[in-house]
Amino acid sequence: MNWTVMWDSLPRLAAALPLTLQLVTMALAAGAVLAFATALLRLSGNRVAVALTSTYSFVFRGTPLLVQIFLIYYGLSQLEFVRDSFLWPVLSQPMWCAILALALNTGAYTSEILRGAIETVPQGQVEAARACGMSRVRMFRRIVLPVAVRQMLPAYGNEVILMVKASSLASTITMMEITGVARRMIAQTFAVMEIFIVAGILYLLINFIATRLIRHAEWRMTPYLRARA
Amino acid sequence: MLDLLTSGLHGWGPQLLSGTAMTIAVALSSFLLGLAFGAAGAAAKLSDSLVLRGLAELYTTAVRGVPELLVIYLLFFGGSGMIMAVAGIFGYSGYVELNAFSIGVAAVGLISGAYSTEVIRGAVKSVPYGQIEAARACGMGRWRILRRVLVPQTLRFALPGLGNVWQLTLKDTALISVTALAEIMRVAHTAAGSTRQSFLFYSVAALLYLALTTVSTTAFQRAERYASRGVRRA
Amino acid sequence: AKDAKKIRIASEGAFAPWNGMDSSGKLVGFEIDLAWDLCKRMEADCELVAMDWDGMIPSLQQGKIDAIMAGMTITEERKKVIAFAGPYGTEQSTFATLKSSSLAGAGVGADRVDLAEEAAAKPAIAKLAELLKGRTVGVQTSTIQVDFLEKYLPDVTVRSYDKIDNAAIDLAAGRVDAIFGDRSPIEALMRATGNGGMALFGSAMTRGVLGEGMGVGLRKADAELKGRLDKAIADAGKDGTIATLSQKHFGYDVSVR
Amino acid sequence: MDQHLIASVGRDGPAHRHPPSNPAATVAVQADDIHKRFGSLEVLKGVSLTAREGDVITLIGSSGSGKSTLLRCINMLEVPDEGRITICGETIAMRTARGRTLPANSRQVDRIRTRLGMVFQNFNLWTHMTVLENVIEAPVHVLGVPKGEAIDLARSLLDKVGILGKADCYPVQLSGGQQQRAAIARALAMQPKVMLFDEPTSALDPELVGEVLRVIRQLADEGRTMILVTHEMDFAREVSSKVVFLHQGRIEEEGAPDRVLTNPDSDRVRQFLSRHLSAA
Amino acid sequence: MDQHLIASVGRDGPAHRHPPSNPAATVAVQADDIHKRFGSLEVLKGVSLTAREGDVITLIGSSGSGKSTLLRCINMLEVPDEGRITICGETIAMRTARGRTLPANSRQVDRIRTRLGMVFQNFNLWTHMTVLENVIEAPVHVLGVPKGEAIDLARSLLDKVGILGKADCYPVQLSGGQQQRAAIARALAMQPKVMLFDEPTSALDPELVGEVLRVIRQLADEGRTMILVTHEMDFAREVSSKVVFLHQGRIEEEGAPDRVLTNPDSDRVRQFLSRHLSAA
Ligand SMILES: Nc1ncnc2c1ncn2[C@@H]1O[C@H](COP(=O)(O)OP(=O)(O)OP(=O)(O)O)[C@@H](O)[C@H]1O
Ligand SMILES: Nc1ncnc2c1ncn2[C@@H]1O[C@H](COP(=O)(O)OP(=O)(O)OP(=O)(O)O)[C@@H](O)[C@H]1O
Ligand SMILES: [Mg+2]
Ligand SMILES: [Mg+2]
Repeated sequence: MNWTVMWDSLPRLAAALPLTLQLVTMALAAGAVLAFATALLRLSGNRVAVALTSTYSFVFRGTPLLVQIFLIYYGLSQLEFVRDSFLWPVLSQPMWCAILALALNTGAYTSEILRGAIETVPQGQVEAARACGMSRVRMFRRIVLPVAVRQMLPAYGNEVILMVKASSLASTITMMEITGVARRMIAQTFAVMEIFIVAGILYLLINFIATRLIRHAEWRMTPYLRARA
Repeated sequence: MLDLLTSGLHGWGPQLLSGTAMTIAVALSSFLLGLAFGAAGAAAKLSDSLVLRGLAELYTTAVRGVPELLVIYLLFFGGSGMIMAVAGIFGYSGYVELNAFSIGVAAVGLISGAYSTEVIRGAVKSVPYGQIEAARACGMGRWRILRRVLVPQTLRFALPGLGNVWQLTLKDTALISVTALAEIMRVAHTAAGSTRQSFLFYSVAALLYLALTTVSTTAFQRAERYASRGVRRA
Repeated sequence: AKDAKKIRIASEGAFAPWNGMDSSGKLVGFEIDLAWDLCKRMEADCELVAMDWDGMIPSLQQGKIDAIMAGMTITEERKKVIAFAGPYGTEQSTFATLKSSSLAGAGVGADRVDLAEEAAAKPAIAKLAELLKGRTVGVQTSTIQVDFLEKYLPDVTVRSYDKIDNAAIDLAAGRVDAIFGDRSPIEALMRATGNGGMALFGSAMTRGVLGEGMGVGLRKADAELKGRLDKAIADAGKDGTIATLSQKHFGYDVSVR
Repeated sequence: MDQHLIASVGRDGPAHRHPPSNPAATVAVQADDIHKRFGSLEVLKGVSLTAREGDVITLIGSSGSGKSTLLRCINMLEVPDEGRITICGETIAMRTARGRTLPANSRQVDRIRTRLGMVFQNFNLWTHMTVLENVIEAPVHVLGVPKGEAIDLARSLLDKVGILGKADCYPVQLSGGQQQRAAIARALAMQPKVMLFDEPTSALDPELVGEVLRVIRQLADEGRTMILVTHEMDFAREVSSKVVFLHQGRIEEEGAPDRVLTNPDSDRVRQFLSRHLSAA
Repeated sequence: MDQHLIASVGRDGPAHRHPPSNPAATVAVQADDIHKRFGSLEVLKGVSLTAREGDVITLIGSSGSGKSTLLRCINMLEVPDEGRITICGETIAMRTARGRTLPANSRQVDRIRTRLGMVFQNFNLWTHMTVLENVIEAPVHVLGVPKGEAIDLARSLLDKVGILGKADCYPVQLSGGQQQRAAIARALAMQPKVMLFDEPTSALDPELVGEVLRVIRQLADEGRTMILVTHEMDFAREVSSKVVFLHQGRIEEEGAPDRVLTNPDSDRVRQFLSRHLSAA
């Protein structure tokens, strides 16, 4: 282990932290919106909506994120009409392509987690809500969602961590986030393990904070489970 | 038909197929290993022992927290060192070489297990308490409760999450190409580099993964339907 | 390592024509042919293994492999970590842009720039800096070309890609103005369909920050192996084997002059 | 014995049995020829029922005879395969899609349900809310009652059923009887026109049964309509204006409680009652 | 009235009330000075109870008085904060860890539990198993009874409680009373020395209450010990050798059913009974 290499690499790697955080938070926010929309469409029972959303979730869960990023960034740019479209100013930016790919990916996974959580809400709870005249939407918002969200938190914690790490793939489309910087430094020094470990510690730090936050949310949201002394 | 395919792929068809087989083998083995880790981890997290809880917490936080590639590196490059050290204690000195497959499976299994731990822990907690009490009341021991009541009921809550972990594991196998195992992504990468047809080969890789997903999604749906027997749906 | 005499040489197999793979999964390419030739000269028992680029250096340090021949350029920084035998070949670095670009065909007053001779190289570099001022250039991450740009062309925005192939795609998409990389893959790309609209500009560059050429990566402790390899490489250079292999795989001579 | 009973139950309420149904009152609930199948099992085989405003109708019958199912059909928690439900003059529109009968308009069903309070056989309290939150949920979020007002009402209802002290507990922290009372308070909080009770006293001790009886009395006096399932014949006799005996998915006998419970026409009812532990 | 009752209930069983506890019989369940707190709420404040072989002890008391909690302490589903539980001569060893009392040996607890059958207030049937599977589960997987034998026994028990026809249904497909009967069959299938029933008839119609009463009688005659919680005073009177009245976590009064239920010493018990709808 070359400690000086590790120590020297720290400031450069840490400087890339904001970009990683930016990618992750934006992707997670957009992904959450997507996931809710998808879950709602699925529950709507509309056949077209159900088919559409399940295809979306299937494709994005079924293929490697690397390939998704690759096809969104390089693939779309090869199409003439995309380059001529009003979307090009956005899609020509690696930043937006990365966020788009990450968001679509996490949206698909999150919608699946949410669906699973919704289906575990006990039927009796739903019936009690229907019996007092709640509309579907209100019932979803007041009864199903609160229970489901609490139920899905551990799995969602996984997803957040995965996104933090998945953001490293943005380096393949020229984004100089933590991994991008790490790779460049490795190429220069060949100190593969050293630099990877420092980068790994940075990721661990982000993820540690993220999991604590989620664990805290889980704890806060389940007084009724804790109540059973 | 196969000829046409392979000629389109400049003869890389058989390689891609054997890469697929390798992916399946590694993914299945690691997922099962991960389930074992996950069950043990969840049991530890839910246990009364502070030490076990702490260890399990350390395991999931560290293994999930650092990039997968680092875990694989540490195991691949540190693994034989560690085993040699252990062997040294028992008086065996010599170079111990672990084969790439078992290290790959161990590494991906370790990762997969960390995620499974969380999924299983969450699912166990959503099993209505009365179900467990009923089992305790008729004298079932911990293990029997686990096997007969908790696992079947947990399964219902855990399967969607485990489905995700499976997808994850399937794709994490791509990372073990550093251990020189020729799985789908590694084959696609070399093929792309050798023929300069990156799109073709990455798209084919995506399709292969999609095919694997199709099969596994169906299997998971079946399993979910089975696990939800006795549950009323809206 | 069970058999102490067996030398295990790793290559990537994804960097044709230096090293590539045929569709049956066998390693092929200039470095592969050369490796077998060197082994014969050393009368050594060799094994060639394909391995991901990322895993090579740690594998070497761990003793899982004994040598690397994977288009690895010898640089000062790298020499701090591992030893090199050779160089056994050199690669020229070159710029490319779209035929439609104003840069296409632009010259810098010299056919070939040797960065080791700074005085001679200076005007050419100044010309380049003027041409590329404020432009974006795509390069492959983890290459010497990055070092070149950082050192000599600070006014250029650098974008790093996994592979030069991807940089070429972005060149076509207009996200970068030029790409800068090893000559052989760029020429291979220009031959392949889809990137036919590219043209070289500037001049071919070698040495200096661009390194001393490709060498065989070795553990620092393996001085004995380095000695044997250095001799074998020198012999192969002298009797023209390298030049022949080079003609066969590149169509031009990559041997070190 | 009856003397005693009435004296104890009626302490604060009127000391008389419930008056028989008033044929002039408007119809609050009407079920016409309800059929319900679960797979091949026909649970309801054409049941018709009319409840006028202020009526208290008791459903009795052996376990599995379809009492809960009938109650659940009335507020469309189970969709009847055949038949019509009319609540306060409004008939629930049905449609048939792919061989299944469904409510035509879910809005209409939601609206109608706000007029129907329901107490479930197994309570179904929302586990993620405290008792108080359970009670104010529907008034605040369905009827739009201001929160402060809803809380005041909720507290007075919880007081009435004797669990005000448990207002901030979660359902898991309650004993069986406390859960049942919370469920009753939740249903009452909607101030519905019609109340559906599925065994509202099953988990209650005799003292509390008396309390609930008093509450139900009071509601009836306010003109509210009630349909309830019970296994306590004395309770049925005390509270109801009409008793309906279900047997294997059909109405075997119905009529004034005194008549049906003491001198039934049907042998089946007689047999059912004869086995009753405390039959008078 | 009693005449009638006994005639109906006792048709197949012995036509007499349960004999009083036999002081010579060995002690089956002994609870000594049990205390149980939930947070700051002290639910049991030192309750002692002795049940000899063949005893049928009925716990009565108002909702929230701690009846279920006491029953759950006996088989260690709730761990008492203080006190000792002895089952068939074996005292459950306890230890204190970090200020909490815990059973010292979970094996011992598991073993003891196989001698204690329990019917829960809310049934707790395993939702992922059919009724039959629920019933054979513990005999097969805890006691190691051969499966075929367990099935035979299960079918005869299901027949006894009248839901053999539902053997292959899942719990969600059952009515409330059917679930309760399934839970009773499940507890009986273990052929335990001691049965703990938490309101075993709350969801049953009068006819079935009679049936269950008969089953309990029969078990008592076989020498099995039973402790049950009930709100049905007549049921308590009929079935028990001793009645225990719990009030706010303490035993207010205990004794022979006839005496406690007709002529109690305590005012509180008198008041409780006076409100009883069908008090004789
Ligand atoms: N897990 C718990 N946490 C906090 N309080 C609890 C818990 N379980 C029970 N209690 C409280 O303990 C008291 C006694 O409960 P228990 O269930 O023993 O009553 P019970 O006598 O069985 O009443 P019921 O006849 O209504 O079933 C109640 O006031 C209840 O609120
Ligand atoms: N979801 C379902 N699937 C299949 N069968 C069902 C379902 N729900 C109820 N049943 C069956 O329908 C019949 C009537 O059930 P219901 O719950 O209406 O009975 P009940 O009269 O309320 O009985 P109890 O007094 O025991 O509560 C029962 O035989 C039951 O098994
Ligand atoms: Mg019912
Ligand atoms: Mg209770």
